[in-house]
Amino acid sequence: MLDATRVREDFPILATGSDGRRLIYLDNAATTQKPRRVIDAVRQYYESSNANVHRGAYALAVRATELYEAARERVAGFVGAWGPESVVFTRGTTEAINLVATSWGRAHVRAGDSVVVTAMDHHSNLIPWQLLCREREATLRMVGVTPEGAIDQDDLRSALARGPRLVAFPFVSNALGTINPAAELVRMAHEVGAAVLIDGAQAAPHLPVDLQALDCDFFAFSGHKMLGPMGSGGLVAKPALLDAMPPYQGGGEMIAQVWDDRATWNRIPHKFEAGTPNVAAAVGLMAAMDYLDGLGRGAVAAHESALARGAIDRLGELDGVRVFGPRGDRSGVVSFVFGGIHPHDLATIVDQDGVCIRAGHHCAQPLMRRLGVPATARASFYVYNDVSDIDVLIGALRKAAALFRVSV
Amino acid sequence: MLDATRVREDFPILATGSDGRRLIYLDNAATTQKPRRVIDAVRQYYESSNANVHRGAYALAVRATELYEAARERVAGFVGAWGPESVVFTRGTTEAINLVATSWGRAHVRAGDSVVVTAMDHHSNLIPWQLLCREREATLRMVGVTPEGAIDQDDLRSALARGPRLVAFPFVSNALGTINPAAELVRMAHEVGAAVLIDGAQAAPHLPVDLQALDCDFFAFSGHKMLGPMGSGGLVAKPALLDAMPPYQGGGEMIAQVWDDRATWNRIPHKFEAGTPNVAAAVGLMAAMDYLDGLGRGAVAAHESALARGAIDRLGELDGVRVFGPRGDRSGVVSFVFGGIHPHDLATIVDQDGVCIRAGHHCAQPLMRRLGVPATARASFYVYNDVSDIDVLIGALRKAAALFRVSV
Amino acid sequence: MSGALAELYQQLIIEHSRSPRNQRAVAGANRTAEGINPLCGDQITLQLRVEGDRVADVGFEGSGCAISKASASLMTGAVLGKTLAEADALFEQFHQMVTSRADAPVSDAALGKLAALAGVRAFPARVKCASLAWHTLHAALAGGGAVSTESATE
Amino acid sequence: MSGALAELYQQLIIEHSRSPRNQRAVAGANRTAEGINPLCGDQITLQLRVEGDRVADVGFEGSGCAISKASASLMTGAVLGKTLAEADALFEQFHQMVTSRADAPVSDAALGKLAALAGVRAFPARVKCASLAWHTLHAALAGGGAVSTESATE
Ligand SMILES: Cc1ncc(COP(=O)(O)O)c(C=O)c1O
Ligand SMILES: Cc1ncc(COP(=O)(O)O)c(C=O)c1O
Repeated sequence: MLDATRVREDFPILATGSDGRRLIYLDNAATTQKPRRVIDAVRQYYESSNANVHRGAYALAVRATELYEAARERVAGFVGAWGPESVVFTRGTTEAINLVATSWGRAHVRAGDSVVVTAMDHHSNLIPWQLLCREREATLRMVGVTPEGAIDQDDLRSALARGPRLVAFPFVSNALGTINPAAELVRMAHEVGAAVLIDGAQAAPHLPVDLQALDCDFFAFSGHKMLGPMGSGGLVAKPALLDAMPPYQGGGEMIAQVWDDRATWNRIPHKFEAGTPNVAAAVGLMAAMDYLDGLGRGAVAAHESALARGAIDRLGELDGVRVFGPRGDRSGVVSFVFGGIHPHDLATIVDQDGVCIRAGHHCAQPLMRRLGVPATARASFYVYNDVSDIDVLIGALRKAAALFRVSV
Repeated sequence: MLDATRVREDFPILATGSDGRRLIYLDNAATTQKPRRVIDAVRQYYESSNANVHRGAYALAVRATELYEAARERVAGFVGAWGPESVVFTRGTTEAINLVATSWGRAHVRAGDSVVVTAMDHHSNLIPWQLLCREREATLRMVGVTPEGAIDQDDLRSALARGPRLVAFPFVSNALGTINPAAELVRMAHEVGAAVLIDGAQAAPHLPVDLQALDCDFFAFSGHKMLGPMGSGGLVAKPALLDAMPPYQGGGEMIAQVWDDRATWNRIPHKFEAGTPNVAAAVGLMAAMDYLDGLGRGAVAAHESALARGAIDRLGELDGVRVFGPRGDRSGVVSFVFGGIHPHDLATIVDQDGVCIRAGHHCAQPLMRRLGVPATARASFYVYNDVSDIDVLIGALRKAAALFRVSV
Repeated sequence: MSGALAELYQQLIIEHSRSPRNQRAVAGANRTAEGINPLCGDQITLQLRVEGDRVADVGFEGSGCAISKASASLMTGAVLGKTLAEADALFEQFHQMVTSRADAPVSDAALGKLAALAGVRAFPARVKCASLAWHTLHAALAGGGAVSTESATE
Repeated sequence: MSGALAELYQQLIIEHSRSPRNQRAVAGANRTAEGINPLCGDQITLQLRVEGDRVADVGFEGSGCAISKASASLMTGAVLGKTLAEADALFEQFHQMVTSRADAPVSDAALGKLAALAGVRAFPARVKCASLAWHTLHAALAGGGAVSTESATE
């Protein structure tokens, strides 16, 4: 396990308050807190290197451009991409998936085609495909989830039999904690000629990722979920695919030559980065990746997984707890319901002890419907959490039970 | 005039370096530097309030949400919008215009329709309309620019005679410094039933803006050009229009209810903010608006305009200078060519004296073609510049002339 | 436990959330509306039978947290038998209460049992839970349809 | 003036930029390519007449900064009359020079006058200006077409 007490010292927001209490932040699947190194990187960027990139002939703009492109290269290395040109910076996962659904999707998906998603996909990996399929009169096929919280392989095979254009799935489920067998799923999809998009929002922060080994076509991630600044993230894709895709947004930076009525496009990845990019976010993301590598990404994954299993064990001590998702290997996301108390009420009550958990549908309404619950409570762990956080959570849940006169 | 020496103290990057030199940053039309207050606001957000917004039941998420929505309200007030629900946060101007061209444009522009832009539009207010018109088999009509750098009113009238769906123009030209008669242009366009999009990228930072008085339909701006963080900015639009528009990107936050194959949308403005928003950027933007209001927006406009006129006078002292754009009332952008020396070479040479100017087409290739130059040099002024910056610029230009043996 | 929390989850609220009144379909309903809180999934369907200018019957169905259930239960109890004008007045008073500052006085006389929901004022994220049923009522009386609490101004 | 600047804008560069050699169309051209630097608008059209395996004639047209003009002028001078293999080798050597560290030694023997462009190494934003002509040559010899310097790896 990581030494979380030591790690917490790097995160200003997690410092113990003047009342002797500290923030027990267990909503890491939504967004993560930022280490001083990331906050400082953003500040330092603005204090010493801020300029618009790519178009400046002066030294300050050169420095900003070099930082921005260094961040791109760092991302490529961090996820094992095919090269820096395969990294398109976006605001996050949602924008990255919309880029693919719009640019690649509108070029490749025709009437009668099908696109496959799973019942555990986040709305961000569902709505863009709904919109595309509706526009194109294509079929959106949602593959089911087993009671253990895995993608239903039989159902997947039946969906693949139809020869879909694209298969989209989450590497790690933000609502169940399931770690999907991504390489195997990619192989199955490729066998029937489908392109593959992996929603990596919950993978990049938590697991070592090697896209070249996975061989997927598209990978989307969010920097704010991996200690990086808000507004950082990206699409990582095979360069040949990006090369062949039409642009997404039009504007500055993404053009080669412009006439009154038409234009030609810049090289990838710039073709997909219209407008002034968020250089500060890229610089902060670079610092976040450095920080995570400093902890060791295997260690991060093991730490979270151990905390999740520990939390599940401790929750099991309470009567009337139902935990969703797999029991064995899993990420640091633990979704549960407890004693007939609505998750919203749970979240409000544990917040009084400084515990931040999420309550709701976790942007996965189709999954909630299948689980037969309108909402779950979700504790999601990261590098600064430890078993003492679980203790406080369990204690707070007992208080909720007492308040609602539920026996535990 | 503002006391720029005093103002500079608020900008860490503009502090005098250890070599006794200071940065003379004259590329403000590309992006601006950030006052300490903005840098601190971002840092403080991460150190005390960072959480995902809208969906959290715990106090930290409530605080983040309140900050985010307060920033929205602040933007609405800053530009005289119709209400907070008319403000959609985007990464900047480019994304805001793409949103309109895609969502509103694809819903309203049909084969045979026309869309009007001007020859002084930035690529970001041109390419999205090119892409839309190409897709829809509509006509893109580019209105000319007079030798004085104004929108050609006769040509505009002839373009309007055709009854275009939409008229797009820049409030202030980033390449010429022209301040267009926006209210008058809106009125003309509305008379023929066209919707109006104003590219406010160079207006929001520099002029008092009152959208309700202007009565335009859409207004796009970038926070990074007005002392705010990169990644901040927005689309401001009449609520009834936003209400009727289909969504742009799909994902979390923008939905109401989601089923396997379809979904319903959240209220405006949330319908247009898919995915985790950049709360830190919004918070920083709020600080930037506070800072600008502290200086006084009329004072800011007067300061820049005086510097621009002063620079034009001083440039006139050099032989072989040609300044583009209007002579009288204008913004702080001064585009010029000098002595047959290529603007790129000028920018490199003046950079040696710490002067940052831009050289190139300024994302306005159609305008450059009309001006008959491949590129211009551009000095653009802001609140921290003063006449001493102009002195250094002129001195550096003289050195360039000496190097190229051009007599001045 | 904090005082604010005890105030929020007071006896009456817990009791109404566990045994809500009028959680049922309404025979012969002639006004109906659906309310959702898109961000947490709370969902309520409200049915009313209005006879003349009176709420002759009212019932709700759906799922939600303790606050939204208790609020729906209390709301239906409060408007049953009232005139439409009286129901509207109650809506206004309730709205004013939950959007007032946490330490503002609450008029028990006007609000009766509804005053038990004043505790949400200390929990801004939960105000929407308390007002969902009322917004839905408002929509039903205004002609029906769907309402969503997101970015409602309270 | 800084030494780096004097090195960049040395006599030979200024001279070639003001009076570029071979700035003209090529009669009977059988290889051609267009190069652009999309971010600053530099643009060059290169024409060659290749006879056998030799560059019998070469000329360029277009607009650009002093560095890109001087580079095109020096490039055309350097490859005129050379075999295609020799031109390719020069391309490699030039590429290596402009992408080397600013203080790395430059082989005058191999590069001749081209060595005058070594000054761009201290100005990363200008390396693209110096290499545009060479990339365009490379494209022309490789079969023609259009090249763009943006995000070229140097
Ligand atoms: C007039 C104008 N429009 C649009 C833009 C694009 O803004 P951004 O790059 O922030 O999206 C700019 C600045 O680059 C501009 O000056
Ligand atoms: C699995 C998954 N996909 C997509 C997203 C959307 O990410 P973002 O909101 O950063 O765009 C999230 C997080 O909200 C997620 O957990």
